[in-house]
Amino acid sequence: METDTLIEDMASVQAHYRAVSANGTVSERSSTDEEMLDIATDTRFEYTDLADKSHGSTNLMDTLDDLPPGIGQYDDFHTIDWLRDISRDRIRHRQISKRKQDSCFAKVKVAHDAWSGWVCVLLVGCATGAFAAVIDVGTSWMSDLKEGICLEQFWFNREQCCWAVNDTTFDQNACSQWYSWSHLFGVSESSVFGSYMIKYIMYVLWAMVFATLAVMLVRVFAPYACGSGIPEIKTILSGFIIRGYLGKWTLIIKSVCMMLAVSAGLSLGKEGPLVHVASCCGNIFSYLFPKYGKNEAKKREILSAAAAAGVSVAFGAPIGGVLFSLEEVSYYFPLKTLWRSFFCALAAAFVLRSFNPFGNDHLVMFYVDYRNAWYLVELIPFIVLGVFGGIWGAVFIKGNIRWCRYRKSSNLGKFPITEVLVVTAVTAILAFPNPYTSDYQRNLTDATTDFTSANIDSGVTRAMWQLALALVFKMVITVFTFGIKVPAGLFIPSMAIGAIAGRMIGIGMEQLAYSHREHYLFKEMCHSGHTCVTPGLYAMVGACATLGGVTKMTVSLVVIMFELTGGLQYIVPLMAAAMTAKWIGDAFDKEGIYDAHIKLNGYPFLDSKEEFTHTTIAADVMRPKRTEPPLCVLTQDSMTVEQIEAIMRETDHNGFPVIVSAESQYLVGFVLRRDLSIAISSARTNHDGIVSNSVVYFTNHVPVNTVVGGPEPLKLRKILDMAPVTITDQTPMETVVEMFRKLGLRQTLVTHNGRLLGIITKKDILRHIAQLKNQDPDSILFN
Amino acid sequence: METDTLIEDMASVQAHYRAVSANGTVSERSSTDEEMLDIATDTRFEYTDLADKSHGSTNLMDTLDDLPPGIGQYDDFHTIDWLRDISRDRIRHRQISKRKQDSCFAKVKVAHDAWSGWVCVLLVGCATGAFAAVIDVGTSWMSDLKEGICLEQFWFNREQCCWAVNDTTFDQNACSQWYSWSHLFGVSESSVFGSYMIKYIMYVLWAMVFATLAVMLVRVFAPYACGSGIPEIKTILSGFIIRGYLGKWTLIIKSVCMMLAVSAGLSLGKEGPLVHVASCCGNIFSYLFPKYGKNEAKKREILSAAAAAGVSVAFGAPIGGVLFSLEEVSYYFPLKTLWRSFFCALAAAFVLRSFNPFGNDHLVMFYVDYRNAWYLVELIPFIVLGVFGGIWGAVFIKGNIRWCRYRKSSNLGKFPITEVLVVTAVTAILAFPNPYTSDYQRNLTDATTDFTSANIDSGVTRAMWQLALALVFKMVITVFTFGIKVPAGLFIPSMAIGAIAGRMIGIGMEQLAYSHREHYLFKEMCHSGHTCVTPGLYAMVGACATLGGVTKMTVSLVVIMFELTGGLQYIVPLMAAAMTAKWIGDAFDKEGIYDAHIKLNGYPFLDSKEEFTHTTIAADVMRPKRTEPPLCVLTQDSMTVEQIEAIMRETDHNGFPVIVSAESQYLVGFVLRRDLSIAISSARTNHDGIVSNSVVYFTNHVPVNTVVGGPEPLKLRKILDMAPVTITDQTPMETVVEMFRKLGLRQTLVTHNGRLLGIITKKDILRHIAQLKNQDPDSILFN
Amino acid sequence: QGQYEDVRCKCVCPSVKVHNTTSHKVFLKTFSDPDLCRCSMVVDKAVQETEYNFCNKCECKWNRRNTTTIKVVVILIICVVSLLVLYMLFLLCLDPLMARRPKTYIEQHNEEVNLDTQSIQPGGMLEDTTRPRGAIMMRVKHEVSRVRGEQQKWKGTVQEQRRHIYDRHTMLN
Amino acid sequence: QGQYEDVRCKCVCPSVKVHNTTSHKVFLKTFSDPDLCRCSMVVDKAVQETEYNFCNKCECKWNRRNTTTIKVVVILIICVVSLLVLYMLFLLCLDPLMARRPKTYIEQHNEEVNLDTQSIQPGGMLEDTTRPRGAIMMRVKHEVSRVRGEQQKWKGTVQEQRRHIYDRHTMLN
Repeated sequence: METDTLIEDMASVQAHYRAVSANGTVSERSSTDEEMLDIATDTRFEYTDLADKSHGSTNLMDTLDDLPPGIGQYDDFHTIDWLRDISRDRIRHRQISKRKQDSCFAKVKVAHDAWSGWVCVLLVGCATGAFAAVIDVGTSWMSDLKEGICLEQFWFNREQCCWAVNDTTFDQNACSQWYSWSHLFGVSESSVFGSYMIKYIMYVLWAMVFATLAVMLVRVFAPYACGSGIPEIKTILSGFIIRGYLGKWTLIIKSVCMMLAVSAGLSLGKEGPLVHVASCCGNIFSYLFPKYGKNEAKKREILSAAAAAGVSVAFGAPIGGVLFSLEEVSYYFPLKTLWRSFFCALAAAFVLRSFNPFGNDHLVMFYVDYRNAWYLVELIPFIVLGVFGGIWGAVFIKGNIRWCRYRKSSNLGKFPITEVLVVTAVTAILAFPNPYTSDYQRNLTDATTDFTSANIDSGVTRAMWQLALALVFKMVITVFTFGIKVPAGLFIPSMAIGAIAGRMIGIGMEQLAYSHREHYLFKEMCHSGHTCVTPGLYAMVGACATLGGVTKMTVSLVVIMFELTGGLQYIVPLMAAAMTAKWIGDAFDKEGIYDAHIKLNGYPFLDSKEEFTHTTIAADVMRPKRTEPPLCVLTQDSMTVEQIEAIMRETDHNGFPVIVSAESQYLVGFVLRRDLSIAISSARTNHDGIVSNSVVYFTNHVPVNTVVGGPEPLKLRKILDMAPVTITDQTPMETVVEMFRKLGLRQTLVTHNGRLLGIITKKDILRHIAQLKNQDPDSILFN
Repeated sequence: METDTLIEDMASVQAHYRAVSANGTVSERSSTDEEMLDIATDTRFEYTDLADKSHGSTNLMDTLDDLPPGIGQYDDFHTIDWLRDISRDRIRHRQISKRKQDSCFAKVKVAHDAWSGWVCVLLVGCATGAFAAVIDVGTSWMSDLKEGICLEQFWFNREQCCWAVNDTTFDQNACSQWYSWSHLFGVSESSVFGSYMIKYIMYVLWAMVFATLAVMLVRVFAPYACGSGIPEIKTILSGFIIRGYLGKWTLIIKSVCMMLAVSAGLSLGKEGPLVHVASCCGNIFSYLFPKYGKNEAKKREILSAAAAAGVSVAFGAPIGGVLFSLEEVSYYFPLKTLWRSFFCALAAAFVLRSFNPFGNDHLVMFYVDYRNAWYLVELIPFIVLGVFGGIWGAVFIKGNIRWCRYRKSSNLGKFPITEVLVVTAVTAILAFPNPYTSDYQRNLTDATTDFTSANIDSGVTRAMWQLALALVFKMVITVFTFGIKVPAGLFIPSMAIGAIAGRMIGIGMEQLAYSHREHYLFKEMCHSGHTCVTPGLYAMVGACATLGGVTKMTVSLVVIMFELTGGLQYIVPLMAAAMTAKWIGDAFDKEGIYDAHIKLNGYPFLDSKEEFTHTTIAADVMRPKRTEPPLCVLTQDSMTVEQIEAIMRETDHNGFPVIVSAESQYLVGFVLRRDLSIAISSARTNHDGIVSNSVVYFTNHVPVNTVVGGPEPLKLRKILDMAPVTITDQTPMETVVEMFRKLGLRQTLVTHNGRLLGIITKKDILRHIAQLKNQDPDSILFN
Repeated sequence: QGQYEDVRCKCVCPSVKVHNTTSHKVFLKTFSDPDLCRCSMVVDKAVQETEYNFCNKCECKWNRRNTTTIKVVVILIICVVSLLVLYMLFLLCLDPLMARRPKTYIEQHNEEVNLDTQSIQPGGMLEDTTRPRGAIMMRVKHEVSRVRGEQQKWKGTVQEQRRHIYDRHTMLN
Repeated sequence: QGQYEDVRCKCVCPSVKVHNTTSHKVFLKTFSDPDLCRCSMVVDKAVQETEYNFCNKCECKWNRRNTTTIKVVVILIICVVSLLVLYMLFLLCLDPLMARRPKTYIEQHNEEVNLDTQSIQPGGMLEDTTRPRGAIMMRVKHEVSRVRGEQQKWKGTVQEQRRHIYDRHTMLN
């Protein structure tokens, strides 16, 4: 009896695959196989019954609550089945709303169920905002710790230390309350060399301490916290399971180490990691709501919104965050979660702003408020910046991937801690002397200060030199930094490179315009009292171009930049640059840095934007191939428990198709390995009659005569998926790929005239695509 | 011979369904049906051949260029097959890029092909911008014509007429150069009553003239130009064909009549029609590029971008336009066209701005620039506005749909011209005495003028009265106006209603705050020198709420509003209002006005946002139902031409499944009625051997013995779709609906254990959904 | 005079004369150079001295408009509307009459159609038809029947649309 | 002194003293009332009179910050980092040693674990264990083994992650 209950429980997962066959008149008039007729006749009454039920709520699956653990869950590093999960949720939903009339408590439960999505994203948004605020404060404090300390109130960073000092003028944020290390160690400021050396040494020392802490904490507590996280989150949202990747340890360690890594002065940002942190929050809060916590497909709705919140707090750009989530990371439901993502992103930005510890009255750390106009002739340097961005993006992706591959395959990969320390030391030693690299986010905030047009003087020349050196240094070190085993974002370094390049071009243009003031091209630009050219705008455009080149983002990037500048008037320059960067970059390589890293790691990610342009058909891709042994199948009513166990021992497939019989290979359904093994083992332990030579029946009706004499039959109809997705062998692969992408399939069965020929899994498709691109198909590692 | 060529040509449409069967090892070891073995053996060598071909470009379909007309096209009011069209485009693309090496001209052709999408959307954007500029100028001129004329330079409207008059002060836009009709007719201004009456009469007269012109032009030249157009465009983008709906006559008539209708003072806007105009531009320009013009699925990519451009020029909100296109109208490719839509929207906004005839330095007609802060306590009135918007939206939808249904079914529908004239007369007569309704867009531009807080005086009281009357009048008349047979947009009237309500609440709040200045709630708000409350902001929020309630837009609406106000600081009030409006509205009815109109008209639109929550299965929906006659099928090698023709005469199905034989009903493929009739009729005319009792073969190999003696067989293998999408009868309907939505199917075949049971078409699904909602399933009119 | 110029400088200043509510005063002047658009240049000295720091509270903006565009666009619209109205009147009044007449009027009719279907045809067509040369007559007749056919087709389409919308009410309700 | 206050009024004024480039002068003052944040209130009268209309060119902004938040956040961060570092040192140095010792140290160890796995446990646990009552001992032992088991499980997970990333290089390269 208990077996039956168990099997019934399991069956309720598959609830929609009802144990009823509904035959139309067609099969009635021409059935040749006996079991066909059998089904056709005995289910006739149930069919009419069904038609009635379908109008109201059905009573079929009441046992959802007491599912045995393990059913409906997935193993680590497996792909989820979207359709199955979504229909599981639908059943759960119907079950709850059916009980609506029962009691007041049930009504509250229904309301809670309906609202839980909104409540969850609200919590996620608030948590993300809070984390971002803490990280902001901590980073700025730790960064300044490299240079000195606010002795009286040690928790202030330099700017806050001098916040309300009534000095009449200062250019550098320094005041008497801020003690630099040289000052603290008693080295007088008069000894220029001595104090410089002390500062230098302390700077490098602190950087090394922060970096060591970061890499050690990551290694000891949460190795998954390293890297950017966006490639993995893209993969997870496309329907892949990585257990622990969004756990609480990852959250804590990533938040702490992000601060440490940024404070160490490494050429990395905290935007990618913030997306990871937001996703961790999403995952953790989703466990508060069973609707989301227990259903991998539904959970991804929350994660999708959380990713939007991550970008939203990173840049203070809620709309940009939503579009980023839409364009880059969301996979299965681009539009369904739009409104909720927006709410989440806005809540996060609002919380971050409400904290507002620094007394800025804008949402963002990068807020730039330009009012100067731009002129049509300036589009030329903007497009030049776009070209630079595109080329740099391609070079960076190539270089970084090559370096990462080298790290993966060579001995370098065995010394991750040493690598981080070396990179930190080199960065700190080279960065300190140059004012444009010594300070985090200097390059962007710097973009806001305006020069008025003046002729070249020594200051400008020196600034140009420093900028050029900073550019080269940044470009080289970023290639080696991205991929070391600390939390590392890519947005800020990319933008910094673009901003430096843009500023250089901007200053060049300014000098050009100033010296040719009377030229008809520049005449309109140089009004009296204005600067001819705004180098800050060039920095902005350059940042947009390089970021576009590296990440291959398009609309979301322009919108983020548009929200940063806060005005529609610069949308044309930004778009011109982003577009040029993308086109130039695409000429080298179509994929962005995240896709390249996904490919490097061999994650099973089927890009939904890439077009499949080949004319192969399903028969070319399906397995078994011609040289391989035949497909592993089960028959519906002739195999014994022993045989099935043998098949399961010998193979490692995740599921088995069930066919009518070995003679007529017509597909009946599909059974998952996991369900099958749980069902058989529990039947063997709980049910005495089931022995090794019991016949397993996947049909609805067990012939009576076999039961007499022989061993008791095992009925497994209820774990059979009666509605596997099938295609014919002539289906073009582009249609198959489209189905996998849009329906979120895990596998599809290939038939010809109703007969089962083979199977195509997601991995097969990825291998096929890799093969068509002349890449190694074995680079696809996971299922 | 000619028959064969023709059939080959047609077959190339189906190119991917290659005439090769690839059998895996499974079928080899267990085939029982003979024809199965036949295929399995003779195609063995071709299979290996294929595997090679699949890596490079294949040479299979060279005959694409000389397709006979009619193949690949659709009839009017039919649904398109996305998968088929997209794969047609893929083949065309491969064919062009294969010839790349041949010559320099071919290379240019490849480049042109790659760029044509961008060029096309650029042209569409520019044309849309130009049309919008012309319409803007024309509308403002004609609207002012109701009141007077700029005698010296008749092409100026009132504002432009007094543009540079050095009067020291004026509140009304009036100057000595502007002649009101009473002045022109010699009635002195001193006779107040006389001049008022003259103005009144002229106002009504002009309104009647404009309305008559508009309705007559629409009726005589382009009946499709009436209405809003957005429901139809949504349907078209979801894959429906309405020939002529996006034609050049519609474009011209819609543009002209839009100006006339708005100038007539009717309670309608030009935003919806602008989307229609943009889509017409998209359709017309797509014919310049065969890639888009000849492929209905590809053409919808352009239309999707054009819709974004339409909203972009209507509000000067490019990002909002893109999101509108994404959220509301795009169907099959939400993300693919994102970047191109953005480019199109931006080009349109840029062109519109470059025209800039009126000397405004902003993109938009509705630009509002607030700088005043809002306070947390104000969220209460904002949410009240949201509730108002939600309720009003629900009431409006119900009322308007009921009125439209009455018009459809009663005698009222027989007098469309009279109806327009009556509505115009009523509107004009009632609107003129009230300053808040007499002028188009007065309500919104009015929102920018600020009062400083003052105690209630007679002016404010009178304004409140006028506003209240205007609100009631607008609310009633809009219900009756939307749906009359002139071009009519809904955005402006909705926003006007919300703005009036918002302004009233704003003024109320202001008075409240002013009279309780010292109350702790209001103390912070009433600084010296500031107004306590900004009624303009309330108007904005109110507009957002009502528009949200009526159209059920969410993110795109907030983004449009955000772009109008140009600052992130009001995003929370806007969102609070929009969200409340949507939730309140959803409590009454989930569908927006556009969906309601789609349903009213019975268009075959399968909403991609609505969730299918029932647990019915495919067997419940498929046809034939139990009581119906069996499914019309063809057999693959046993029917004669005569029999097939008889079947085609007797039925009106759009396609027929092909099965192995009447005894074993295994599915072989699907053949379209259109293809079949073309193939048979051309074979009968061009090929002497084909007579009525020729056997039609859908198989690859015709048995030799039948040819001797009997009539020549007709081989139709090549028009057979070998890869129809199939599902099993146990598939839950939510999966089926998901497949129809996401894959853009037209029909799917239902099987059980490989046997064909029935068919489900898009119409069947729509009828099923209507039935589950207890609506009349016969309301779905089109296929 | 100035009010039809393409540039202006507009200064909006608050004037406190009116009871309690601050109504705005507007000053306008025409400047081609946006740099000169300053309160001190626009507002009369006399007014400026009415109050201390009067100019500080003024907002000045320089605008440029495009009168030519307005002119062209408005005239274009008038032309299009007139043409459409004329053709509509023709279709409503003359066409039913002509349908009953014999075929002699075809040429003239064709000219009318030409105007609106915008098919490319040589301008001097009437002269052509009067010349008694067979070949040209043939060509013209061919053209005429083609255009006639197209017009008929278009009329059929519109008729069909009208049936859908006004008679059967199957669309666009 | 003022520099640790939560409000300020900041006026940025251009000063033309420096050769050619306009560097900015900044004036700060603490006001709780934002209405008082005006140039005339912040900048010294003496400075104001150096130039005609000096205040016209200044931009004044009133800011409010939250020093308590900063303080709490920074101290929190320091605590978290110190705790993590201590536990890390424990795991790296003491844990391998302890693995070789007999089981007597389990209780003490458990307390350490408790701190970080954040499982809900009554505070006075050490006292409990010292009391020689069988039932409590049992419960404690049970608890201890449970926590121990959880810690082991967590360690195993981390070990697995480490193997993926640092040894096999299959992820996060």
